[in-house]
Amino acid sequence: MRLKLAAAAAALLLPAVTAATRAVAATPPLLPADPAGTSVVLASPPSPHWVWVNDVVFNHMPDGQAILVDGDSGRMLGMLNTGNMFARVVLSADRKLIFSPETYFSRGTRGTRTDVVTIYDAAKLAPLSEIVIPPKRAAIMPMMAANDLTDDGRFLLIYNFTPSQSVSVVDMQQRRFAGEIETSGCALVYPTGPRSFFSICADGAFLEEQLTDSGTLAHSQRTAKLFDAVHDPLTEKPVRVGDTWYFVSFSGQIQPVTRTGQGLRADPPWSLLQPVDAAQHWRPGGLQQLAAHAASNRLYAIMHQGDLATHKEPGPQVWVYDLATHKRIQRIMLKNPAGSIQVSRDAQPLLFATFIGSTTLDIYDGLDGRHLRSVTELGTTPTVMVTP
Amino acid sequence: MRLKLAAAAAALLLPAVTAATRAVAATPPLLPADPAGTSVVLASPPSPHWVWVNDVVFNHMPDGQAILVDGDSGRMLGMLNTGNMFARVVLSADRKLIFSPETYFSRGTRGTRTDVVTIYDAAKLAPLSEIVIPPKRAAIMPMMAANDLTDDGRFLLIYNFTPSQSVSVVDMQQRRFAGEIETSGCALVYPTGPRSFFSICADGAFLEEQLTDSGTLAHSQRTAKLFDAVHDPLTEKPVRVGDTWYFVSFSGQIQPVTRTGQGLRADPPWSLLQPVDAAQHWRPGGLQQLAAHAASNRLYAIMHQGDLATHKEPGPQVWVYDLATHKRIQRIMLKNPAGSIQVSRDAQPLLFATFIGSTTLDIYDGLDGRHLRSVTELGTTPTVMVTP
Amino acid sequence: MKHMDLLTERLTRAVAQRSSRRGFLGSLGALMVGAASLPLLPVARGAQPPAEKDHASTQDPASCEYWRHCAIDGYLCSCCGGSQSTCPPGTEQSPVTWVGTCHNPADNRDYVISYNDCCGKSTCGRCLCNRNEGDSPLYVPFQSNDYDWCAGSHSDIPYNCSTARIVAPAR
Amino acid sequence: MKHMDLLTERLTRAVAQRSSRRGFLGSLGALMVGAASLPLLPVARGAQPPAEKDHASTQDPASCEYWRHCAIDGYLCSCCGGSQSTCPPGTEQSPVTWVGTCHNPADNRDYVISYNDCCGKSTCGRCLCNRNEGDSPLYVPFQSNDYDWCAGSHSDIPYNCSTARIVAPAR
Repeated sequence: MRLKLAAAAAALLLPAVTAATRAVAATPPLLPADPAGTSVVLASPPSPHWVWVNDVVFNHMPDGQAILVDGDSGRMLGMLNTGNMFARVVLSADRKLIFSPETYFSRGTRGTRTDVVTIYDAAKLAPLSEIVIPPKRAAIMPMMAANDLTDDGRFLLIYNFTPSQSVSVVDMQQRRFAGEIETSGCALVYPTGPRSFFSICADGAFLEEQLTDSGTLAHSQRTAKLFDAVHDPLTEKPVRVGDTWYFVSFSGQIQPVTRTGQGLRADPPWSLLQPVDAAQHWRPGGLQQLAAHAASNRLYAIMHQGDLATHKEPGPQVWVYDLATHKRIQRIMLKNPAGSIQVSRDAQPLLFATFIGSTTLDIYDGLDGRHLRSVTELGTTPTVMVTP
Repeated sequence: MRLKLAAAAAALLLPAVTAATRAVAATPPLLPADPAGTSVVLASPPSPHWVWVNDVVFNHMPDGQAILVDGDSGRMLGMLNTGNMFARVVLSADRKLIFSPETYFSRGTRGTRTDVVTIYDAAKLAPLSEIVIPPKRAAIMPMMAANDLTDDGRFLLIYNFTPSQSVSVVDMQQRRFAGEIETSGCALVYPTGPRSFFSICADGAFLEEQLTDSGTLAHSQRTAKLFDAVHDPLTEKPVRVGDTWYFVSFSGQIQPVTRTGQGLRADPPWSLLQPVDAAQHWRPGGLQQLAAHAASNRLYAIMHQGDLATHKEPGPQVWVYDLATHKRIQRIMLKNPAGSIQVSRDAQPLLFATFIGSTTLDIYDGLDGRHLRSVTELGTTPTVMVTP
Repeated sequence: MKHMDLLTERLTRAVAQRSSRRGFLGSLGALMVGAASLPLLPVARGAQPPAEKDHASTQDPASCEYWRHCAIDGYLCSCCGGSQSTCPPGTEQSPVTWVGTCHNPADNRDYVISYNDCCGKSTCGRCLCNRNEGDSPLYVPFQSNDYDWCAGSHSDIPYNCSTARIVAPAR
Repeated sequence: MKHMDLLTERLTRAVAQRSSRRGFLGSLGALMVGAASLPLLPVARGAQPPAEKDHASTQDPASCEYWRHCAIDGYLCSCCGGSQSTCPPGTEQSPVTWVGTCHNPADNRDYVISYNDCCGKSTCGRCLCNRNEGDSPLYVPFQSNDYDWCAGSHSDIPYNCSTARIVAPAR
């Protein structure tokens, strides 16, 4: 009763199908044979309602993954295998490519270390090529600022920690490593333009970096001390709207940092908390604790009740603010506590929420906060999310 | 309040410790500083009560592992990272080395595949060297017969499936790949002597292989059909005592296969089941479903109640038999259902039990069946166990 | 108790399907029946007795009870970015495979179904489904679900999920 | 509710220890507080309020409540084949590390404790313990538990577990 079938042999069975179809003409038509050897090709560019859920896979870090989900249907669309100590994928400016800084060892957890930026076709989720980079990628808790693209999509910036601090610059147009920029005392990458980004420093300053067209350092300048890194530190997990990066402090102060023609400017801070909120010990927290929706000028923050040492805890609510007025306009009661949130970029946005200690992705209406659907069995330890 | 300390700097603090000790001479003595940079070295040869729990890590197969546990204390002693589609470690004849057939891809799940036998120091759990072998290792549900040593420990035999069937022979004395033996129609490796092993065949025969001193094939011969592979197949998970391999069929018939000067001999079969057991639908099952204790001439079998298609299900009991009389001498009620069992080789044996769907190792007295202790948080999907 | 009920149910009903199957993860699914707790792995819904399977689920490709899955063993590609007959993006359908015969209640016909693995990425991890009968040991490879059939693919052994393709009506 | 009780308890008690800490897995442990279900990961016992910690556990190196663990963050090497000061076989103790100050109730003294990672194998997976206060963002590396400090070891970034070595009495 069992047949060994090579895919090519399936075609040979077609005459039998046809004959059988004739024989049962009076009954419903026979279901046709399926082709063999086919794989899904995704729409390109992607839907704005898709989301990449990055997963460092804490208990088995050699098998890091990024998982693509359609927020409208709740269907998993595919995945990438992304190696050791994976942070997150970066999408090309036209969304047709995926750039993934990855680390491999020749024997899984030992042997020769090789760091690469793998370039994937976003429709086929298949590797197109890779660029070898210095084996210095920071091994950190995954966060968005681990790596990012300059605004024109030309240069991929990757934070290194060996424990010396630097940034690798990779030319994604010429597909070559362009150089390394030393950033002692300063961490991570926050793009501000086609040839500029900044890092955040231990002394409360920012380090502004200007690149040449070949990706080398044109010049750098350090701002004055703009925040208090000791008593109420800004988290390193801000979100960006236009020329402004919105940082939040442990206590819930928003510190906007704006790129101007004269360099970075710290705008007046404002608080997520009313006095009554502070009295109830509400506080922002999480791994990807903020999200922003540029079109409606909204900021989303995961909130929980806790003391100063709880700045990474998940929260049961997301509070939504109007960035123009700094007023809270909504409190979203979450279906499950969230440590990570992300919002789609379109006019009818979705709000995505997950938590590194769960394997569920909850999807909400980004405007009215209604829970729309949940996706289960998703990943192992989901970290940060990326929307097209 | 925080200090950056390099290990070498710790010694510089010793004068301070001494001074502090004098100042509090009237109170209990100060606890001494711990040395830096030290790692445990295990006893060699290992205790007979240690057990290797092999783990294929189903949900993240690039990070296969073998975990060493001391059955007397229930302590985890250490682990090895063993790559993709890991089957199990093999211990050298003197127990001072560990041989591990492993598969790696240059990019985790893609790129160049390299298969190696890694040789580990059993006291340091560190790789000493590796032997590259053809990238043909069978990707199978882990089982003991995936790879094994000839009786003198000279040659490591590794079952290949590409889907062509063969056996790689690796010379562990000269540390080189010795050759490949084609075994079409026959699978796995069951050693029978210093230069001989057999495979089990789809037609109910066995394929006996004799090696030369250089590890090439001296000659092979196929037995007559010795079992019914269709109506009541023998599982491929037998255990060995002396010159006899004890196979068990789906229905619970024991088929001993003995190596003689004239080749393999099938001894008369006998049943694990009394009629009352059969009436209650008792049946052997599991991934590592049998264990044997040579010193007491006992056979252990995981038993459950189920139909014919349940030959891989875990069981709530282990039944123990006297191999001389074929009488059941004990029923051990397990603390947790077991899919895998193993017994230590010493005169006061321990019985180990685990299950691929759990992360608990249960340890029993191998003679009276008492539950002694359980080890939790052990692995991800534990498969087969190896005792020194 | 539930386990024993299930086994009793199995023992007393006729084995209607003796179709073949494939899929490396098969024995994992089989072993999971009767497990008290399964921290990492979804329960193989194929373990449910037929009485619990409603008609709708037999027509849902993302359900273990989907009619084509009568002999499947592995993660369902329909939950992983593919479909019942197509692999997820970036994975390759294995050319060597095994077939079963399944009954479609919607047209009351039997079809030959080929269970092709999708290869080249690590396991999808969603919708583990194990509906297997007639499994043989490894020495009968083409009746054994303990092989990773991706071994026959260009992508080599990394296994992602399994499809269930209609090949032809059964005669 | 339990979560809220815990937070309330935390808010109302004085923060006795402001010691530093290290350990890449820190934020994982922190995030786990309040999670409804944690299928893969053990609960960080450090989240228990002090009232639940008995004296015996403060002297047990395999316990999260062990006195030296006041600022630890990661898998306890005592559960992984090492000890509170020694790495498991085959792993290398990272030379670059961070220190905390912990109180030993047995001799009523404070000690400087160094939390050295053991590197070169993948995570041990047993006895995750997170007792952290005073964590800073990544831009203050030597106060941040979001780095994998194995980055400074010869074995490179694979992280197995964490030790808690006595360096000296605190002054």
